[in-house]
Order: sequence, then structure tokens, then C-alpha cells
Amino acid sequence: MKTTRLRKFHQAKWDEPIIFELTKKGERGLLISEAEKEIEESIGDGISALPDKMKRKKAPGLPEISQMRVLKHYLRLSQQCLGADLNVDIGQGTCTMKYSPKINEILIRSPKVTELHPLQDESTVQGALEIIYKLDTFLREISGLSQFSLQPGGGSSAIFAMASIIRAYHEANGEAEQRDEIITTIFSHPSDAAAAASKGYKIITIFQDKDGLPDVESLKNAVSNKTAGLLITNPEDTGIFNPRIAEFTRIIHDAGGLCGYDQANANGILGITRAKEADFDLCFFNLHKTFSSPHGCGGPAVGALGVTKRLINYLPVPIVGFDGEKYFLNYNLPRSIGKVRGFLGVFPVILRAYAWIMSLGALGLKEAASIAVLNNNYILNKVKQIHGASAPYAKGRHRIEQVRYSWEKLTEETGISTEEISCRMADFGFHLWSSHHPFIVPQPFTIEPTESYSKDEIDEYISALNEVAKEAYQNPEKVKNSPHNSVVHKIDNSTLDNPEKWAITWRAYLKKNKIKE
Amino acid sequence: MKTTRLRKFHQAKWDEPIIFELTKKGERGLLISEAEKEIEESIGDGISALPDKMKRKKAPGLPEISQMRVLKHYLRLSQQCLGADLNVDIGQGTCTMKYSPKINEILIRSPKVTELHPLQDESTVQGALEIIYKLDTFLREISGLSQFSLQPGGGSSAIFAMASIIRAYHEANGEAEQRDEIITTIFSHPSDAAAAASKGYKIITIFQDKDGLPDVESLKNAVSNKTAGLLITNPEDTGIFNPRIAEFTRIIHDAGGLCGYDQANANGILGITRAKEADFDLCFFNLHKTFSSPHGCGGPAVGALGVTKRLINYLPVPIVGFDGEKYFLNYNLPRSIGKVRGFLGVFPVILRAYAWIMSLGALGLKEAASIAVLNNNYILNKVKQIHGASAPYAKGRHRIEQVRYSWEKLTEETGISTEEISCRMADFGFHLWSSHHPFIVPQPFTIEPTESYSKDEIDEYISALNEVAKEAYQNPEKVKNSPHNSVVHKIDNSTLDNPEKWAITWRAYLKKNKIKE
Amino acid sequence: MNTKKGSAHPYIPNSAPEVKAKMLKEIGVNNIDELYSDIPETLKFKGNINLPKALPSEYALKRHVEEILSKNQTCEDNLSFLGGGCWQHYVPAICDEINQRSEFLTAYAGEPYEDHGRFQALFEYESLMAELLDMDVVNVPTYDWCQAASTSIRMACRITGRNEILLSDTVSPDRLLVINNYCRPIVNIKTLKHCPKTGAIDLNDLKSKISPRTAGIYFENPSYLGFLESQGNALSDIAHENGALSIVGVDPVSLGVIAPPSHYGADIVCGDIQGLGVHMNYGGGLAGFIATHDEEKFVMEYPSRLFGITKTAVKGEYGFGDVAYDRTSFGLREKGKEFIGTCSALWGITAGVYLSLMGPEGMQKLGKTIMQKSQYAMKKISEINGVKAPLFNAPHFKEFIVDFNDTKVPVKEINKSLLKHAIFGGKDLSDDFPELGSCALYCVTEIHTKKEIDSLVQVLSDVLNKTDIKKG
Amino acid sequence: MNTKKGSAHPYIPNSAPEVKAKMLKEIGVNNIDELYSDIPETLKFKGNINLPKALPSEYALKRHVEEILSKNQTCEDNLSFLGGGCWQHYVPAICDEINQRSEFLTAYAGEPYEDHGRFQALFEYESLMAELLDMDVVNVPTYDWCQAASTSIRMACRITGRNEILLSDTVSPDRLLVINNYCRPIVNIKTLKHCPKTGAIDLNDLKSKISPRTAGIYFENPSYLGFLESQGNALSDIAHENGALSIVGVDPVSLGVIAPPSHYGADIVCGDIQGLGVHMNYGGGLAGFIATHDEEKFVMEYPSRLFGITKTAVKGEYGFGDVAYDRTSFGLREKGKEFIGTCSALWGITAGVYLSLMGPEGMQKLGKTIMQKSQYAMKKISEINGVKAPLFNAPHFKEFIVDFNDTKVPVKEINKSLLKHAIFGGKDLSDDFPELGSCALYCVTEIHTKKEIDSLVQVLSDVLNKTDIKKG
Ligand SMILES: Cc1ncc(COP(=O)(O)O)c(C=O)c1O
Ligand SMILES: Cc1ncc(COP(=O)(O)O)c(C=O)c1O
Repeated sequence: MKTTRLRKFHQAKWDEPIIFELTKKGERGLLISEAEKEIEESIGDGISALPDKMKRKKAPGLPEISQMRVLKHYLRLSQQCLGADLNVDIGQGTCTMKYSPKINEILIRSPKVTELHPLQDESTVQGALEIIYKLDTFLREISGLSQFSLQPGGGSSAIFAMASIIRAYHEANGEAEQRDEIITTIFSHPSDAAAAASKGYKIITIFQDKDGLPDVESLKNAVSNKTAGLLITNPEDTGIFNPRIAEFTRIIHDAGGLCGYDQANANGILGITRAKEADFDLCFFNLHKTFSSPHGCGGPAVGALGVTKRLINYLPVPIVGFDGEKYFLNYNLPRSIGKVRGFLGVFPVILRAYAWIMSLGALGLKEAASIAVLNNNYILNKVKQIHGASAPYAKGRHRIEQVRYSWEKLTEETGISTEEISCRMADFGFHLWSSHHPFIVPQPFTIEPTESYSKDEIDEYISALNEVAKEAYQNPEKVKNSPHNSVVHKIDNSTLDNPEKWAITWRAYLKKNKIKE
Repeated sequence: MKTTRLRKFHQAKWDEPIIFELTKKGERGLLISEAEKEIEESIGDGISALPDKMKRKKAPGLPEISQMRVLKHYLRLSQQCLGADLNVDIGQGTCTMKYSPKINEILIRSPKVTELHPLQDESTVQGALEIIYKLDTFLREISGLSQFSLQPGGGSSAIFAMASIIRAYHEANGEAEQRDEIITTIFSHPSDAAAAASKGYKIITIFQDKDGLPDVESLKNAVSNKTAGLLITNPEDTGIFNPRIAEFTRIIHDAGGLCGYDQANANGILGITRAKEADFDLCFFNLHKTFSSPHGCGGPAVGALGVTKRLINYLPVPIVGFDGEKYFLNYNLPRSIGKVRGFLGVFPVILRAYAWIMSLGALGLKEAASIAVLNNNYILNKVKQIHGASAPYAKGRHRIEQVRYSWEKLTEETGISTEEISCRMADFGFHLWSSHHPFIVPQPFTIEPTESYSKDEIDEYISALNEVAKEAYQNPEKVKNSPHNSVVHKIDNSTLDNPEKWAITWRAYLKKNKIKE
Repeated sequence: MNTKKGSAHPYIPNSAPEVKAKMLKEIGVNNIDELYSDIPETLKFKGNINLPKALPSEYALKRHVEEILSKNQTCEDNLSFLGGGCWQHYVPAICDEINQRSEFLTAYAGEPYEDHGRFQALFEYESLMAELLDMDVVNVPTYDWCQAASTSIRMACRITGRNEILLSDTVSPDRLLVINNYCRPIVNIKTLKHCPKTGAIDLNDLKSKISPRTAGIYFENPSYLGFLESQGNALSDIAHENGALSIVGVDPVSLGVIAPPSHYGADIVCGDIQGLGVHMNYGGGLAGFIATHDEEKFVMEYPSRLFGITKTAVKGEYGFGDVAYDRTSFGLREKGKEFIGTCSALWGITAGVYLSLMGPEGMQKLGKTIMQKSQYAMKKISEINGVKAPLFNAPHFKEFIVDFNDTKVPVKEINKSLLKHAIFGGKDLSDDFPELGSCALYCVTEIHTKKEIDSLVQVLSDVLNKTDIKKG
Repeated sequence: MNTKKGSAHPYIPNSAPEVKAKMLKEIGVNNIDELYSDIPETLKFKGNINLPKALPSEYALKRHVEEILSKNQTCEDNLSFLGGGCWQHYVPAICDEINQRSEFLTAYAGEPYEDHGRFQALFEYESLMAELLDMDVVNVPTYDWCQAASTSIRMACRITGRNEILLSDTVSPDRLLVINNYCRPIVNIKTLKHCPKTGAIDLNDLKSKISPRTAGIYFENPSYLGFLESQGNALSDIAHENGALSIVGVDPVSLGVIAPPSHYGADIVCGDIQGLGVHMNYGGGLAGFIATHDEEKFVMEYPSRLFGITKTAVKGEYGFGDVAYDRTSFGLREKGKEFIGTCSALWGITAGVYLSLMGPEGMQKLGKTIMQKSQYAMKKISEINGVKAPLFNAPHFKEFIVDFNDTKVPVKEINKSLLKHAIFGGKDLSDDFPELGSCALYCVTEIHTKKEIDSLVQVLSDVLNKTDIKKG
């Protein structure tokens, strides 16, 4: 395989202490507003109003650090972090690390966004409500469903909301107790199983057939009058589109269940295929994935939750309505599950998604999807040529937006694991994420290029993968001892699962290691 | 000497190509506004209005790059740059790399600043004029002089303006032709000599006496009826305060000259001593140094130029006045030298300086100066203990805000130069600037800690200096071949002074190296 | 989308025609449609998505959005006294500087090797919160206080093996909606009466309801209604005597001056960090925390990520990683603890920056200032004829109920009038707490100047004296 | 300053009392005053600087400054047609993102080893500008166009060994003030008449004035008055025939569609890059460029930093450094070329980002859009009774003169009326060019929508039809 120039990379390494180690008595980071003299005269110190037992006796053990030093600390830490803006972020498959346009950041930083209180009078937030309403209508078009709630704080929260609606629906039909099973698939996101289980459901997991697709026969065996519903990702983490998806929904519907579509990542199918055509009752999109809101080290986020007409009354309150003149909050959903997050959801994320859609339009969305798929299949073609790598399932077929690959052969032949390869990839400035458990695909790795990276960048990534695979055969120690060019070296994970040793806070670390500050 | 932990540093190294190498036909970075259809219909393509010879025949050879890739490129480059926010920036002596508070950045990013046009009606810029006026009055208090112009775009521009005013003053007295000499000192900033020379003056440079101070006897010999004025930095780059400064101004005044005080860096003497007491006619402050506006890789900046009452009429126009109700632009300076920069100067820099002063007040300014001096003398004490380093002149005396040190001994004993030490310092994440020519102090380096860095940070810097000095003796090759942990390695400077080889642009580089794109 | 002359959209580099053609060729297909061959024709969407036309330029996008946003009136343009779960505090400049850094903004789920900075920043956040709370374990933030309370309750149930929770009936109605949905059908939520005078939980009611089924008692300090629940010790004791846990929701902003719940026996503490350096963002600034002592049986019940510190192959180097990752649903799917996904990590980093800046003295001063200013506001408001604040005879922090009943004017009318004077009056409580009549929840923080409080009082009394105001 | 209880100001760490004491001890002095012992008592300032009291908090500072700034009315709040040396163009989001990065914002004069990024970014800026200008040498930015023109003139004098410059009398009066002061007493500046019909330089006047003393001819494209000087070739030829240089000021924004001066013989080209991605900033966004061909005799006369690319000890690695550093005043003090100091580098980096985003197509489109919109504006404005635009019979770019003479209303009155309608009318030329009578310089860029131009036209004709407007 022709390889591209490998970057001579080294990550910024500041060897920065823990923030507490920077403390120096008498330093301060910020001047705080104090009460005016007249207030002090009128009220006293304010604290005397507290009963003694409610007073804090000793100031919290926070560090004392001057402002510039605090700034410097966090700036340095920031440099020690990749991020889609900095790297070719295609190795965190299932995460849709696409470009988050900077103009959208300018928009959300407006005081017209940041300084809004969620309980303001409707007349004072018409702009915000308009954005929420319009994004809802856009998502209706994109999914074919009838109404969205933008309240859930992430995809998993949206899944929980779907499970809650499914339960409320069966409750309304008096079948809630009987229908206590949710069906999902092993290549659906873990939250499809976990969030439904949190709602009290028993989980039935359908495993893949030899093509890597959820086995229809298993599904048929699984359904019964206990079936509450289906929660399924499609394309699943394998990137294979389930062509029998409509059969799945039919089987569930026939059994009296509802179908929830996990479209957290719909990045390959925008404008191509929709929840409606596959006959889903519910679906959700992660605005922080497909719709380009940045991931923020893990949120804040929005899982935009859509339903068909008959389920609108079950949505969390409020939703935003429009009476032809004014936008308003609609609490009048008689069967509402209540709420899944405080207030109205994460408005900045909603606004970014709105802006992203407005900058692309219908054709642009479809182009984004198409190029994401093009990029993915281009990579598939290349990875298959890397010695030791493979793309299990669906041989000879194309994939949608991502592929779950395997280093099984390489591990067998060299003893080098996905995790070790992932460490070595860091030396080239790349992420390679090992994906979620359970590792059905042995030594898995998942690549999802999205539409955002240029061919040259993709080629560079592949070259690095190829190089590391080669090293695994030729110089395995180099891979084993990696990373070499990163902030830190091989981490001792042994303490992290040991209650005697783990340290989730600095104070716990000091105690457990008997260090005096 | 007790040393602090040395940081295991590596600078971010992205090995990023030159922007032109990223071009890919058909990529685009930005969607541009086009004229509305109705305009196109009414006007046509607009370009036809151009005579043929004025039309550009071939599109400019700019690269074609998608937006995220452009962003990534520049983000990566930014990480390859230290900056006062990121490092302990005390090694760029004479530059006053102090903390630039982030709140001031928030303030200057307001559209109320960024979206002002300098020709707006006065009634629409009362806020901006108020800030300019008030900063002017603050600086009057700080210097003791009578009026400031905030127009000059940097310290050197302010020096040029001082020289221009000196000339205009003598012109008014009919002595401009006769008085064609400006006196300065060798440890004054190079611009004191150069900008005055640009104004057509002959420059007489006073050298230092054995104490490192400008020699008063030489000054006495230098003055005559040809003397137009004095431009002098104090404290000079050595950090030694010239205690006979009032004698200097007296000698010049007696000879009929004017005295201009270079207070670009007044960081050690705020509230301690002023231009007024030393009897200067003009002075200037660099708002981007003493008054905390960030340096921006080298501007934009402001050299705030102050004068005594009798010279107000010579200032560049306009200055800002206040009639008790409204702020207004005053062009009525009958002897004005004209202008030294477009419009009113760099308003964001002015605003930052205003905010910095307002956050400290008179006591705070003095505290800043005092601690800057404390830090400096603390370092002086430490550096003197480093084997091979020395602090020429003023033995046993204290310095103000900086010290020009020397590696003379170390160079003699090891062959390692300041420049090489500076390269090695980069390996620890530090700057060490070799200062301006001419190198009166052999193998010079200048450290100016300002008030912004903590003792721990200063100690770390000193430890690194000490370590590198030790290495120079024990392992000179390591120093010679440095940097090792930086973005690049030893640079081949030979091409830079060779007209056949220098390449100031990519296109020149391609041509001279016969590279086809 | 603007694809004239075969140029790519700026967000989609490989739609440049030459590149696209090359890639198709390498894959060995003629067009992109072929790549979709797995999707049955019947499922393919034949139409065009019905969306507004793409805006032609970044400039047009900016103007379009700004025009919509200009319809918003903000708490900066107006004088706001709204609180009730989202608060207007001062956000230091550096908080935004850090959370806007491209590196943090666009990072996600990388390994501790490439994202060391993210791990360290969040570990430090946990550690700083731990000092404020005086507890040894804090999670990477969850969605918000609603979720943190819900999960704290579920954790208590798993820890105790019980499934009933008693909670104060002064918990915010919104939060209760979330808790109820999150707990149903696993947990039984029962409410406890409050003392109408002080707002505090009625201990008799509690004693009558607590039982061997009780997994925990949940209450808040300050409560949603602003008063402090001063019986913390007694409540925790009663819980513990009955084998239940004490779960306390707390406003971390108060903890410079007010004792943290761990000091009065709380086992699980939760709350929101929005007040710690995050803009309100129309409610998008919320982020929830959960804290416990460092006991295995507690730690193992967190659904959240817990970043821990450890060593690396190089002596003296700190490394970070997930503590007990296999608890999580990432590790165990439905066998994991509840579920985990994208939550509100960026606000955690931000709160860490905030606490680093504030230090012990800053948090003390902040708490004190808020105590003083809110007490001043209560005092002044109470001087208005027929108006009383606070309603409850108890110490308060930041928020308090203003009782307008004697004025006979409904809060709705008052707030309408205030709005005309560019004042956002306190949240109307009459729908959620009908028994209170015409009452509103006011919030006063360090950002309110004396002048502003005085002007509220002035406008309020003017408004109430107007004859044309509609009496209820 | 707030130094209660011995805490340090956040900006001054070592004023923390314990640290301070330790440091004093190490130095061996009792107090800081001792460190100032070199300053004679007579020079010591005995009073306290008379300044307003320090603001007590960051929050107070923010409110204080915002209150003052709120008195400003911006070109966003209003519809502005001001140009004349500072222009309202669209600033892409990424330009600000990059110039706000802490690393670039707070870097300064580091070596290419630690500041490789700064050197590369500025080298790229030079290179991108070079493409736009079709010349091989561009400097690191100087203060602004005024300075760039002044230095270009001084360079021309040094290169030719002559000391007279001929320049068009349509150069901006402000720029002329800078040039005159900068050149006096070294260079003789003489002005050339323009053709009253087209604005172009009167070739006869030029021919009569050019002489062996002439170092160069300076003219601008577009001129300050908006028209294009189409005789570029002829002017350069005349200069060259007389052993002088052709110096041209140019708006780089125009160069996507208009031929760069190098195509009509310019030897030195200068101008401002504010239009390339930098906000107006009340004039603080200006930054000047100078470009020449890559000839030693030109390069050696730059006073500016010139960053060049070179190799390093590692094969394939690019390094950067100062080209011919010893030219500069840093190297040679008064023997250096003019002087160098802090200028406007950050705007150079920003312009580089801008040009990278725009690409060839972007610059072409931008130029075209501006041509179209400004022509549309001229056409529509001319439809108003008694109003004519442009004044000069010539092609224009972006700016043009609107001639109100026939309306008998002075521009001052018109602009006053426009302001009432939230429109900033074009710059009044009647003071600077009294011979033009009631004329104003209007600027129309890509940011003006058709609707906005139409509304200008509407308001203008309304205003001019009003009977109460003061006729001159
Ligand atoms: C298919 C799918 N479903 C659900 C989720 C969960 O979303 P979140 O992380 O927002 O909770 C993800 C995110 O990785 C996903 O890819
Ligand atoms: C003492 C002194 N004078 C003058 C200057 C020149 O200022 P500028 O760089 O703003 O031109 C400096 C800057 O280093 C300086 O330190």
C-alpha cells in the first residue's frame, strides 16, 4: 500500500502538577464582589443569620493561586488534549467526530443566549423558542416523524425517555405490568439496553447472524405478549445497514410493542432513509453527533427525541408551540412522562444544530451523508489491505458511516492488542478508540470518518495505522511500550479497580498514599 | 543553589506543512456573500465596468482548503508558540511580558468596540472617547505631564513622534536647521536612536561609565547649540536607575534642547518616580508593556505620548477633549506635527490599559511596581550564584525591573554562547532572549520578571538556567545540539542573509529551490 | 448549499469533484448511490427533505441567526430576580476562556494517553468539589441536579436493597417530575410534609412514614424555596437509625459559609454546578454532581464516569483512568449501573476552573455577600406595604419567598407590571404551590447591586400602589 | 486595590505576605523601599497618584466598562456607509478564533525555536499576500497603510538616492498628514493634479514635474475617492523612464478581480490589510503591508521584519528566521533602515487565516460582489433627484463620491438627518476637498444587502425632500 508521509508528532507535554500542588498561602485568583457598605451596615455580616450548626467551621480546602497561574494551568492542560479541531478524529468510531463550525460558537456565545434564564416570560424569549420550534420542524422532515422534544440531555437520556414513553403507552393500555421486556441487539449502543433496563425492563438481546446483522429468527422467537418494545440502532456499530429493518418493526408491532429507533448517529443516511419509512414509533438524533454540536469532553448535549402523532401526548413537557404569531410553551400533554431534564434542554446545542442545518439545507445534508459514506468505504478498502486487520461480516458489501474492524489476526500473530495499538497511534497524534464492551468482534476498533476530513488526512491516518501494524510484527516492543511522544507513558491501571488504592479525588490520593500536603 | 524540580517538557510538535501544501482543487474554506439576483440583473457581473487592462487575468495563487483544515492548521501552529499565558515569560527582558487579564479580552471583544468605525459622528462614540479621555488623564497623573496622545502605534512610533515634536518646536523658534543633533545613550532602546535618525537627526550616543550608567562628562561634552534634544530610557536596559537623570535634563535644557523620556517600560517605577520630577518635556509609555495589553506576536500596540503644557500644541491631531458634557475630537492644535497613525490609535489596547488601571488603582499600580522590583532583585541574587553568569555593573546595588546579565565567563570557559543556551532553555519550555544589538555586554541575556509570576515559577526558571549552565560545563554537546524538545531543531541561518537563497515567501522558496508545486 | 462550479462546501472537503472521483475509483464503484445498495428501495426516501434553502454564506447565517436571537430579552438587558434551579452568578472571564478552547470544546472520548488534559482537568474538578463538599468521591458531571438527585436515589436503593424514598414536599416541582419518571416503576417516592412556619421537614410526619422499606430520605439545602433545612443532623440520624441513607441536594455556591451536608450526616450529596462559573444558557448551563464517601459499596453504585489518578511507567508521572469502569453500562450494558453517555463534562471542567480561581477565601466571601444581599433585599421588600419576605421563619440562602397575599394582587399581574420596567420578577409559585396563594420565589446573588435591589423595591411599591393593577 | 487580610491581588502573586517576606529575606533587605535606594529622594514622587479607586471585583470592572461602552452606537446597530481608510467587511469566525488564541495573543519576541508557530504563521501571511499581489517579498505588517506608504516612499528615496516624491492630490488627507510628518525634512513631497472628470493623475502635470530629483511616483488604486487609476502602466513607464520608482497603494480586497499593481509596473506596493478579516476596532484594526520584487537592493531597504523559510539540522524540517536582520534598527540602531518595533503582527496572522479561507475563488467572488453592490448603490442613488454618483467618470471599487451639490443641502445636514434614521452616511468631503462642494464618500461592501442599499436610497430621498432640511 502506498503510504503518505508520517507526521513527526509530539504532543504538548507540560508535566503540570495537580492544581492543589500550586497553592501558596495568600495568593488569590479573583476579586469577589462584596456587599456595599450600606448593606453591611444594615444587615451585618449576613452569616450571623445562620444557626451555629449550619455554619461552615473551616474554609473549604481549595487551593490559593493567582489568576495567571490558574489560567496557565488550564491552558497547558488544554494543549494536552486532542479534539476534533486539532486531530484527524476518525478513530473514535460511533462518536461522529465531525467539524463543528466556529461560526456556530460565535452565535452561542452571544449574551442573547448565555444570559437567558429558563423561567423568563415567554414574551422575552421569542427568539429562543423560535429556534427550538424550527429545529423541531426540521427534524420532523429529516425523520418523517411528527413531533420532537429537545429536552433530553444526551442520547442515553433520549433512550431513557423512549423507554419511559413505551412504558407510559402500555400503562395507558393497561399492559404495563405484562409487557416488561425490551428487545435490543448486541451491536446497538449499550445505552439502548442499559437505559431501558433502568426503566425496569428486562432486556432481550438479539445477537448477530453470520452477516453481522441481528438475527431475524431470534427476534421472532423473542417477541411475545411480554414485549414492550424494540430499541435498535441502525446502522449498528458495525456500520452495516439492516436491510430487514422494516421486518423488525413489523414483527414488534404485530406483537403489540412499540419501536424506538436509535439514530444517535444518522450521519450516513440523512436524506437517504428515515424512521418513518421503516415504520418506527420513536427515534432520536444526537445533536452533538450528526448535527455537529461539539462534544465538549463529554457534553453538554442533546438527544432530540421524535415520535409519531399518536405518541405526542407522551412527550416530556413542555414542548414549543406556535400560534401563528407567538411561540409558546405547551404543557398540555395529558399523558406526558413528565420531564427528563431541567427546563428546556441545552439551548446552545439546539442553536448550533439549527445553524448547521441552515448552512447546508436539504441538499447539503444529503451531501454530508454521501461523503461520510464515501470516506468510510474508502477507508474500508484501505484497512482491508493492512496486514493483520480485518473487517468482520458483510464481506464484499459496502458499509454506511463506520466499520467495526478487528485486529484479531494481528493479535494472534504478534500478541499486540488493540489497546496497545491505540497507545502507539497516540504517537502520531491520533485517537484509536477500542469501542464499547462486550467485544463481540475480537480486538475491535471502529473508524468513522464523517464528511469532515480531507482525503489527505484520511490517507495520513491510514498510513499511521499501517505503520503501527507493521511495527507490531517487526518491532513489537516499540508498540508495547508506547506511547513515546505523548504527554504520559504507559499507565498503571492496576490501582483503578482496587478499592484500597483507587483515588477519585486528590484528597483520597493523599490519604491513601499517606502524603501530607 | 537549591534547585526546583525541572519540568519534563516537550512543546507541541505538529510537523505541519506550509499552508500552500494543503491545497486541493475544488476545496473551499468559506462561503462568500454574493450579490442578490435583482442586483445581478440590474448591474450584470459588475466586473465589466473595469477596463480590460485593469482586470485581473488569473485568479491569485491562493490555496484551496476546506474550513476545518484551515482551522486545524492555525490551531496547530498556535500550539507551537509559547506566549505569556503559557510559559514563565521572564526571559524576554525589556519586553515586560506581564499578565494580560482575560477579562480585558472579553471587554475588547464587545461589538461596542469591534464594530466602531473611526469616522463615526462624535455623538455615536461617546463611550470610546470617554475611555480615551480618561486614560489620558490617568497617564497625566502617572507621569506628571499635561496631555497625552494615544495615537502612536507603538513605542517606536511614539519616539518618532517625540523627535517630530522636538523638531517642530525648534522650527517654531527658527532653530530647526541649526539644532540637528539628538543625544541618546547606548543602553537606551535602539529605537531612541533609530527613530530620531529617521527624523533626520544626527545621533550622538553616550556610552556607559564603569557603573553602567551613561557618562555625565560625555554628555556635557556632547551638548552644544546643535543639540535638539535628548531621548533616553531610564531605567535603561541594564535595569539600573540613573540617579543623575535630573542632571541630564538640566544639561540639555541649559543647552536649549528638549528632553524625551523613554518610559516604554515603566513597570518598576509606577507611583515611585515620574517624568515630571526629572523635568522631562516629553515621555511615552508602552501600553502593551507596562499597562498589560498583550503583545499579539508583535502588535497592534500603543505608545502613549505625553508632553508638558507648552508642547500640547505640537501633538498629533486629534486629541480628545471634554466640555463638561460631551467628549469631542480636538483638531485645534496649531503647531501639530500632523499625524503618526491613521485615525485615533489602537482603541482595544487603550481600553485594556484603562481596565487594567481601574482594576488596580493607585495603590495597586505601586504594588505591581514594587513586586516587579522585588522579583527582579530576587532573581539577581540567584543568577549571581550560577556558575558562569554575571551581572555587569552596579555591583552590590539593587536594580529596578530587569537586569542585563552576561554569560561571558561561561562562554570563555565552555565555548557555549548565549544563543546556544537560549536554544537549550527552549527544551524546558522557556524563552531566553539574547537582547538587542550592539552587544556591549558580552554574551548578554536580560531577565525581567514583572509582577506576574509566582516565586515558584521564578524558581523553576532559575533552576533551568542553572541546569543549562551546568550542562555547558559538563555536557556541552547537549547544549550545542539543542533544542531537543521543541518544534524544530537547530536552524540553518546561513540562507537568511544570502540574497541568492533567502526566501521571504513560499513562491520565492519554490523558485529559488526550483520546486514545482 | 452552494456548489456552483463544482466547488465543495467548506464543511465537506471531499465533495470536491476530482477528489470524489478518485475515491470512488479506488473503492471501485461508479457513484455514491452504489454504496447505499444495502438499503432496500422501499426504505429509500424518494423526496427531498423539506427544509429552508441553505443560507448562501457564513455572513448570511450570522445575520439570520442574530436577527432571530435579537427577539430575546436577556437578564443583562433587564434586571432579573429569577432563580429556582438556574441562577445568575458572575462568570469569571477565565471560565469561558478555558471552556472555549478548541481542545476541550471538541474533545470527547479519547484515551488518557491523547487526552491527558481532559482527564486531569476532570479529576481536578472532582477533587475541588470534594473539598467544597468535604467528601472523598465526586463523579464526572451528569446532566443536571434533577438527574443527580434521581441517580442518588437509585444508588441509595441499590446500596440498601430497599425501594422507597421519602422526600420533602418542598422539592422543586420540575425536579420532582424528573425524579418521578426516573424512579418509576422501580422506586416508590413518598413526600414528607413541611412545617408551614419554617419550611423544615415535619419530623413527626417523617417518623410516621419511615420504615424498613425506606432506602433514604432526600432533602435540599437550601431548599427550592430558599430556606435552610437546619435539622440536617436529626434527619440523618433518623435515616441511619432506620437503616436508610441521608441524601442531600445542595447548592455548592453556599458552601463557603454553610456547612456541607457531610457535616450533618449525609451519605450521598448531589446538586448543580451551574452556579460555579457557567452561564445560564437558558437552562443549558446545568450540570449535576454526586458525591459520597470513599467506600466501595457507594463507589460501585455510581453509573457515572469516575476519573482516578494513578502512576505511569515513568517515576513521578501522574496518569489517569476510569475507576471501576466495569460498573458502567459501557462495560456491562444492561448489567451496568443505570446508564452512562454524554453528559455535561465541559461544565465540570469549567467549575474546576472557577473553584481554582475562587479559592477558600473567594468561596467564603461569595457566600457572605449573597447572604448579606439577599437579607437586605428581604428586609427592604418587607418594608413595602402588604408585602412580606421571607415567608418562612428560617435562615435563607440566595432565594426566598415574597408573600404578596396581603396586597391581594396575583403574582402574575405584579410580574407583568415589573416586566414593563425591565424587571424580571421572581418565579410565580401560585400554580405549583397553590396553598401559598400569591407568592413568588426571588433570587438575589452577588451580581445584584444595592442600587438594583433598591430599584426593585421602588418599582414594586409603585406598581402595587397603582390603582389600575388587577387585584386577584 | 483590595488587599484585606493580607491576600494578594490576583494579578500580583508575590504580594502574598509570607512569600514577600521570604523573598526580601533572600535578597537581604528589610523592605522594598530599600530596593529603590538608587532613586534620589528628590526624584521620588511623594504623593499618591490621583486615580479613581480600584474597582472592587472583576464583576464591577466588567459592569463599569460595559456601562461606558454602552454609550457607543456601532455599525452593527446602525447601517453604515463609512469607509475612507477603514472598512466594514465580513470577518469570518475563524479569524477571531485564531487571533484570540492565548498562544498568539500573548506571544511576542521569542526565538524561532519556541515560537515556531508565530514565525510560520507570519511567513505564510507574507506568502499569501505575495500571491494576491503577485510579488515575491512582503513584510511582517507595519502599523497601517499610512506608515506603509511613508516607508515605501522612504525606501524609494534610499533605493534611488533621490529625495523627491510626486503623489496624487487625491491621496487621503489623513494619510498625507502622516506621510508629510514622516518624510519631513528628508523627503520633498509634491502633489500632482488630478483630472477633474476622471480623478486620474494629470499626465501633463506629472510630466512637467518629474525630474532627475524624483525618487518615485505614489498613487493609489482604488484611490481614496474610490475611483480606479487606470493609467497604471503609463504612470509606471513615466517613472521608470525618469529613473524613478512606481509606488502604488492598493486595497488588497480588490485583488480578486482587479489587476495587482505589479501587473502595471509597480516597484513598491503598499496598503492596509484591515479588510482581510480584521474588525474595524474604531481604527485599531489597521495594519500596513509593503511588497516588492525579490531584489537585494529592495529587500535591504525594508525597515521591517522579514521572516524567511530555511532548513534545520533535521532533513525535511522547515525552520524560520529573520532575513537580513542586520538591516534593522535592532541590529544597527541609527544605522539601520528607519526603525522597527512593535507593529501589528497579530493582524498579519489574521489576514493569513482570512486568505487561507478565501482561496482564489473566494477573493474573486468577494471582488465581484463588491463591484456589483457598489455599482447598484451608485445607480440607485443617482436616481434621486439632484443627486449623482459617482462624481468621477471612471470605474470604481467599493467607494465612490456622492455629489449632493444640486440639492443645495450640505452633507453635514444630510448626515445629521440620516443619523436619525440609524444610518451613518458617507464621510463628508467638504472640509478636506472644498472644491468638491457638498460631496460625501460612500462605501459599499459585501456586507450591504440590497434591502439596506434600497433603504438608504429611500431615506436619502425622503430626507432631501423634507422642507425643513437646512439648505447650504
Ligand atoms: C448509536 C448511539 N446510540 C446512543 C448513543 C449514546 O448517546 P449519548 O452519548 O449522547 O448518551 C451513542 C453515542 O455514542 C450512539 O453512538
Ligand atoms: C525601553 C523601550 N523603548 C522603546 C521600545 C520600543 O517599543 P515598541 O516595540 O512598541 O516600538 C521598547 C520595546 O521593547 C522598549 O523596551
